[in-house]
Amino acid sequence: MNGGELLILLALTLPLFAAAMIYAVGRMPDVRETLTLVACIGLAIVAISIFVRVGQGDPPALTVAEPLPGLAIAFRVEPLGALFAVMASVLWGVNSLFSIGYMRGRREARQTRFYICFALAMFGVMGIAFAANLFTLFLFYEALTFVTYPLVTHAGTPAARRAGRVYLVTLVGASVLLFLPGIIGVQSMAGSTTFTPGGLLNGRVDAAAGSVLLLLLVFGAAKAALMPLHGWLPSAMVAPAPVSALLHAVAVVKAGVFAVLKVSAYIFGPDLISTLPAATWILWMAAGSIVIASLVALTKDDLKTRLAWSTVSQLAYVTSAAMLPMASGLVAGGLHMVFHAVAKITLFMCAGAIYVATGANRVSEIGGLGRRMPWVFVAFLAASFAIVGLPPMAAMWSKFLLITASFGSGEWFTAAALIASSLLSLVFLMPVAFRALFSPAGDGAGGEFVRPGGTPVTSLVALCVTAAACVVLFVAVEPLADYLAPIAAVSFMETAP
Amino acid sequence: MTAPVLEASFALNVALLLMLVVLAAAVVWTRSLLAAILLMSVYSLVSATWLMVMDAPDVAFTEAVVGAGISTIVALGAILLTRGEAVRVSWKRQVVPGLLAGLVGGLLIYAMSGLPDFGDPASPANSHVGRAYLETAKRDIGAPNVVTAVLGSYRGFDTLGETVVILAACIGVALMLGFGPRATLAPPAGAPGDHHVVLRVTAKMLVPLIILFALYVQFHGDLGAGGGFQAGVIAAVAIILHALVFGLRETTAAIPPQAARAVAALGVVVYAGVGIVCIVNGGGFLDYDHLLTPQIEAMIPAGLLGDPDKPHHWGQYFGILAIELGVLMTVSATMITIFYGFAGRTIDAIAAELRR
Amino acid sequence: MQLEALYVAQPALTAQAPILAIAVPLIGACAAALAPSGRAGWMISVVAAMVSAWMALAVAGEVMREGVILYQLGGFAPPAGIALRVDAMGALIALLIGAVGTLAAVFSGHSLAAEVRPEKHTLFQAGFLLAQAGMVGLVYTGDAFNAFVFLEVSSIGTYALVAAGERRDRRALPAAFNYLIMGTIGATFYVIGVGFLYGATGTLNMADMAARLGTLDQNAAVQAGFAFIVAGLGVKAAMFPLHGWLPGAYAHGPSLISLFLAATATKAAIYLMARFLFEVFPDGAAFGDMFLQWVLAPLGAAAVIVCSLQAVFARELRRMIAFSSVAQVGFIFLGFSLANASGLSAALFYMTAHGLMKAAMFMALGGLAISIGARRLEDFAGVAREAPWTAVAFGIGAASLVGTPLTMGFLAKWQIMEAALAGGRIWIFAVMAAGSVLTLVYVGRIIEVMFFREPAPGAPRAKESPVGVLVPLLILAGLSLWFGIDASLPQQLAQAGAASLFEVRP
Amino acid sequence: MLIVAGVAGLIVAMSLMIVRAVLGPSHYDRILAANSFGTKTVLLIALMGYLFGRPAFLDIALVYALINFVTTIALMKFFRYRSLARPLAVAGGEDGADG
Repeated sequence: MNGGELLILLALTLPLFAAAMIYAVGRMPDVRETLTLVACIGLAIVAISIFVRVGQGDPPALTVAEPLPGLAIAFRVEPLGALFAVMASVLWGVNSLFSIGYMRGRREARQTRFYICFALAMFGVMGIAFAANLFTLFLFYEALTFVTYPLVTHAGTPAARRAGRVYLVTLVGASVLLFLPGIIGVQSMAGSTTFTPGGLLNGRVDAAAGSVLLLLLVFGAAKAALMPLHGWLPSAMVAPAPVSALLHAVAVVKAGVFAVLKVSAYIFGPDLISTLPAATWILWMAAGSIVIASLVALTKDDLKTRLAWSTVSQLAYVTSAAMLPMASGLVAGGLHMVFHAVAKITLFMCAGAIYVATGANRVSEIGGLGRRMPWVFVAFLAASFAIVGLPPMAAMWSKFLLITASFGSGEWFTAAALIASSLLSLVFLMPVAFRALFSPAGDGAGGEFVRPGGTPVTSLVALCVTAAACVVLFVAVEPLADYLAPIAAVSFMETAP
Repeated sequence: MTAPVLEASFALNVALLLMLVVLAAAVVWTRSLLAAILLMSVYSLVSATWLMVMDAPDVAFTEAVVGAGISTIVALGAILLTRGEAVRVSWKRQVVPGLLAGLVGGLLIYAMSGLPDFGDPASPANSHVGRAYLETAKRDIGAPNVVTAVLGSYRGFDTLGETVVILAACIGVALMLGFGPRATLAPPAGAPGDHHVVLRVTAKMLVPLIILFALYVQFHGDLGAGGGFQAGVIAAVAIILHALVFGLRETTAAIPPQAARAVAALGVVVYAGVGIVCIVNGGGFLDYDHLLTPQIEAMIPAGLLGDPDKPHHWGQYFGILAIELGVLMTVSATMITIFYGFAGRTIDAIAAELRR
Repeated sequence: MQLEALYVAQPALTAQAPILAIAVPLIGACAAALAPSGRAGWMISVVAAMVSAWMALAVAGEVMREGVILYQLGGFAPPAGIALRVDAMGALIALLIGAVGTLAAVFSGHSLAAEVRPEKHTLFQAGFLLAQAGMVGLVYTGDAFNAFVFLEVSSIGTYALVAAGERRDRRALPAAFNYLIMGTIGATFYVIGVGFLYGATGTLNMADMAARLGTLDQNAAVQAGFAFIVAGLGVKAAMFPLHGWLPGAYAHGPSLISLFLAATATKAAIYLMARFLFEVFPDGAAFGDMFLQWVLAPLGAAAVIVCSLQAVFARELRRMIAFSSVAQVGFIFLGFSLANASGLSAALFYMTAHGLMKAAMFMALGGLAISIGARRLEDFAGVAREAPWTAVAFGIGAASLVGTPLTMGFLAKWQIMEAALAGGRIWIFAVMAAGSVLTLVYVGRIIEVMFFREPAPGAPRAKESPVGVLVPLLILAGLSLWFGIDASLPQQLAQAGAASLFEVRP
Repeated sequence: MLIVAGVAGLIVAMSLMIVRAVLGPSHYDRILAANSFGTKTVLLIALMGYLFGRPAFLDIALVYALINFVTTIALMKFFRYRSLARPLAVAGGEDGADG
C-alpha cells in the first residue's frame, strides 16, 4: 500500500475510529471533546497532505472493492475534492470548538450522539470528496443523509421530527427517483461512472439523452437545494446552531453542490454542457432560485431561517456556475463553494452565539446587542460583507468571476440575477449587524444574559477564526484558483479576466 | 385388425366418450356430494375401459385401482367430515371461473388441430423416442413389456420421483390427519345376532387372495400390465377391506400406523438405495447394468430363468425387481396411511359431534 | 471468489455430485421420517441439507470449469433416458436452494419447537427435505416430464407443511388449502403443456425438444403447450395475477416453511420458466416474443406496483413481506421481458439476491416468533431494543430489499435497471424506480416501528433469538452484505448462465 | 359377430345404468346402478380381450371386479354406519344394527 492509498484510507477511517472512540468514552465529556478535537486536527492534517499531493501532481487513488465489473467503490482525488476535503475538515475542527461552548452552554441532551453523528458525517464527506466515480459518490452521499438525520431531529420535538421527515423524504426520494436513475443512465451509456477529466459522456450521448441525464443528476442532488427541491433546508433549521453551521452551511449542502460541480466537470464536461439545452434551463432555474430565495430571506424574522434562505440562494450560484457553458465557470463555482462555506459558517456560529448567550433568535430582538457582544457582531458584519461580495472578502472574487463568466457566455439573465441577489443580500444581512451595533437602544440593549458570561469563549474563538479566514482568503485567491484550474481542463490564466 | 373389429372399436369409442360427457355433466350438476363421488367412480370405470380400447392396459389398470377404487373410499372418508351437500354459489361468482374453464377448453380444442392423428405411425410420438424404445427395449433391458422397461429402467428416475411424490402425500396426510386424538372404537363383534357373517367370512377369505393377486400383479409386471404401483394399491385394498369389515382397531393392531409410515419411507430407501449401489459399483445412479458386480453375476446359475443360451441382463432384471419392490412398499403403505388418516378422523368427527 | 478454482470434492465424487445433491436429501427425508425423535430428525435434516449444498457447490465449480454438465441416469443417453443437465443458471439456483436449505435446517431446531406440535417434528423434517430434494431436482433436470415430477415432489409435501402452522395460526389451514388447489392446477397445466409438446415432438428431453421445435412455431399444439406451460409455471412462480395462494401460505405457515418457500420455491419455478422461454421454445417464435412483450412485461409491472401498494397497506408484518415477494417476482419478470442476456443475467442475480434477503427477513421473524407470537406490525414496536441482533439481521434483509447500496439488492436492481436502459425500455426503468420507492415506503414503515418506536405497555416482550437461530440468521444477512460488496460468485454464474441460453439464439 | 352384439348389448345396459346413476332418485338407486355398472364393465373388458385377442385383459377385468366389490362395501358401510372405521358386525349397537 503506497502513501496515497494510506492517506485516503486514513481520511476515511479516522472519522469512523473517532466515532467509535467517542461512543466508548461518552460518559466523560472532557475526554470525549478532547478526542473530537484531536480527530479534527488529525483529519485536517490528512486532508491537507492529500491537498498538497494533488497540487504536486501525485493524486492519491484507492480501489476498495468492485462488486460488479465496471462498478467499483474507488477513490481518486482531484483538486476540487481535495479542496472540499480540506475545507470540510478544517471547518469541522472550528465547528467542534464552537460546539463545545454551545452544547455545554445550552445543556443539550444526547451530546455523545451529537458528536458521534458529526464524526460519521465527516466520514461521508471524505468519501464524497475523494470518490473516483459517481457510484462511490452516491454511496457516501446517501450515508451522509442517514447519519445527519439524527442531528436534524436532535431536539426530539414534534417540529424537529417533522423537519426530519421532510429532510429524509426529500433527500432520499430525490436520490432514488432522480439521482440513482441518472447514475444508471450514465453507466448504461458509458459503461462506467468514473469521473473523467473533460467529461465521461462527452461524445457519447446526443442532446436529448444528455439533457435528461443532466436534469436527473442535478435535481437528484437535492442536497444542492435547487428550487423546487429546497424545502428541506429551511425546515432543517430546527436543529441546533452547530448542526446548521457545519451541515447546512458546509458539509451537507456543499456535498450537494460539490456533486453538481463534479457531474458538470467530469461526467459531462464543459464542451458537452455547452451543447445541452437542459443546461440552459437549469441555469434559468438557478437564476430564479437565486432571486426568489433572496426575496424570501428578506421576509424572515428568524435569524437562522433568514440565513438558510440565503444559503439556498448562494447554492444556486454554484449550480449556475456549474451550468455555465464556459470552463471558467467551474473554477468560479469551486471557489464560491469554499468562500461561501467560510462566510456562512461564521454567520451561523454568530447566530448560535447570540442564541446561547441571550436566547434571542429573531432579527427584531437584537437591537443594540452589539454593544455587549462586539466580537460576535463584528464577525457577523465581516461575514455579511463576504456574502454580499464586498471587498476585502474572498467571496468577492468568486462572485466577480461568476458574473464575468455569465456575461462572457452571454447569459445576461443569470448575470442580472447574481447582481440583483447581491443587492438583496445587502438589504437582508446588513441591517442585522447594523441594528445590533449601531442602534442605540433596542430589545437586546438591556437585560441580563441568559447564560452568565455571555458567549462561551470557545465559541467566540471559533467564529473569529472563520471571520478572519474570509479576509485571509481574499489574498490567497489566486493560488487557489490556479489549483482548481485543472478541473476545467483549461489553464486558469487563459480565461481569467 | 380386421375391418369389423375396427368399426366395433370406433362405435365403442363413441359410446364410451358419450358416457364420459354425460357423467361429467352430471357430476357438475348434482348437489349431493355422495352422488358426485359415486358418479366420479363410475366415470373412472368408463375412462379406464376407454383406455383399454385405446390399448393402454397399464394406464387403465392404474385408473381403475386409483380412480374407481382408492379415491372413492378416501372421498367417502372425506365427506364424513363435511356436510353432504355442496354450498349454493351465486351465479355471479361462477362467471369468471366459467369463462376461464371455457378458455382452457377452447385452447385444448384448438391444440387438437396441431396434434397428429391417433395411431399415426409417422407421428413424432411414434417415430422418435417411442420407436426407439420398441426397438431397443428387448436388447437393453430384456423385459418383454416395454412399458415396464420404460418405467423401470429408461425412465426409472421419473418413477423414483413419482414414488417420492407418493411418500410426500403419505407424509402430508400423516401430518394433517394422523395425530388427532382417537375416539375409542366400539368393541369388535362376534356376539349373537351377527347379521354380517357372510360378509365377514367372505372378507376373511378374500383378503389373502387379494394379496396373492397383488403379488401376481407385482411379479407379472415384466410380462404384462402391472407392476409395483398397481400391486401396491391392490395390496392396500386388501387391508382396507379388512378394516372395513373388521374395524380399524383390528387392522391397526395388525399394521400399526407407525409401521405403515415406516414402510412407506423404507420403500423409497430401497429404490434410491438401488441407485446408490449402482454408483458404488462404478456406474451412474440407477444404472442397473452396474447393480451387480461381475463376481455376483457369475454366481447366478445360467438357467435360472428359462433358456440358458439367451443373453440375460441380470442387472436390469434384479434392478427392476428391486425398485418395483420399493414402489410396492411405498404405495401400499401410503394408501393404508391415507385410509387410516381419513377413517380414523371420521371417528373423531363423530365423537366430537356426539359430545356437542 | 473464482468458482473455477473451487475444488470441494474429489473428481469421482464431483462426477456424481449432481445426482447426490438430489438423492441425499431424498434419502435423508426417509431417514428423518424413520427417526426416533424430533432431535434426531433435526440432525438428519441438517446433515442431509448440508451435503446437498456441498454437492451443489461442487457442481457449480465444475460447471464454471467445464460448461454444461450432462449426467445420464440409468446409463441411457437422452432422449431415451433421463439426463440431468446443469448449466450455470441451474448451478446458481441450486446453490441458493442448498445454502438456504442448510441454514433453514439449522434454524428449524428452535423454530419447530415453538410452532409445530412435537409429535409432528420428524415428519415435518422429512417433508422439508423432500421439498429441498424436489427443488434441486427441478433445477438440475434436463427432462420436461422429470421436471414435472420434481415440481410435484417439491410441492406436495409443502402443502401439509404450511397447514402445520395451524398450531400458532388457524388461518394456516385455509391458506394451505388455497395453496394446494392453486398449486395442483399449476402443475396440471404444466403437464398438459408438456403433453402437447410431446405430441408434437415425440420427446421429453428439453434439449432434444428445442431442436425439434425449431420449425414448429406455427403448430397449434405447440402454441397451446406454450400457453399451458407458461400459465402453469406462472401459478407456481406467483406471477401476477396468479399469485393468490402466496400471501396466505407465506403469512400463516410455520416460519421454516415461509422462509424456505419464499427463498426458493418461486425461484425454482421461475427458473424452469426461463428454461422454457429461452431454451426450449423456438428462437424468435412469434408467440414467445409476444408473450414477453405484451404479457410478461405488463404483468411484471402490474405486480410491482399493485403488490407493493398492497404491502404498503397490509396490517400484518408477514403478509406485508409476502406481498412484497409477489412484487419482487414482478421485478424478476421485468428482467426476463428484456429478452436479452443482460436482462436475464440481471434477473438471475435478482433471484439470488431476493432469495437470500427474504430468507433472512422471514428467519428473523421466525426468531422473534419464538418469544412473541406477534402478527400485526404494531406488535413489533421496539423489538430492536429487546432483540438487537435479530432486528439488525432483519434490517439488513430489509435494506437489501429496498436496494440500499452495499447490499446485494442494490446490485440486483442496478443491473436490471441498467439492462432496461440499455434495451431502450424506459418505461420498465420507470416502473422499477417507482417500485423501489414504494418498497422504501413499506420497509420504512417496518423499520420505523421496529427500531424507533416504543413498545406498547403490556405487550409481550421480545427476546433475543437463541444461538441456533442467530447463527444461520446472521450468516444469511452477512451473505446479503458480502455479495453486495463482492458479487463475483453469483455474478459469474448468472452471467455464464444467461450467456449459455442466449448463445443458442442468434 | 356374436361378440360384437354382446358388446353392443353391454353398452346399452351400461347406458341405462348411467341414466339410473345420474337420476337417482335415492342414493341406493345410485349405488346399485354403480355396482351393476361395474359388473358390466368387467364383462365388457373380458369381451374386448377376446375381440382384440388380448387374454391379458382378463387380469384387468379381475381387478375391476375386486375394486367394485370393495367400493360397494365401503359405500354400504358408509350408509349404514356413517363411518369407515367401525367394525361391521355390532349386534344391537347404538345404530340399531339390525334395523
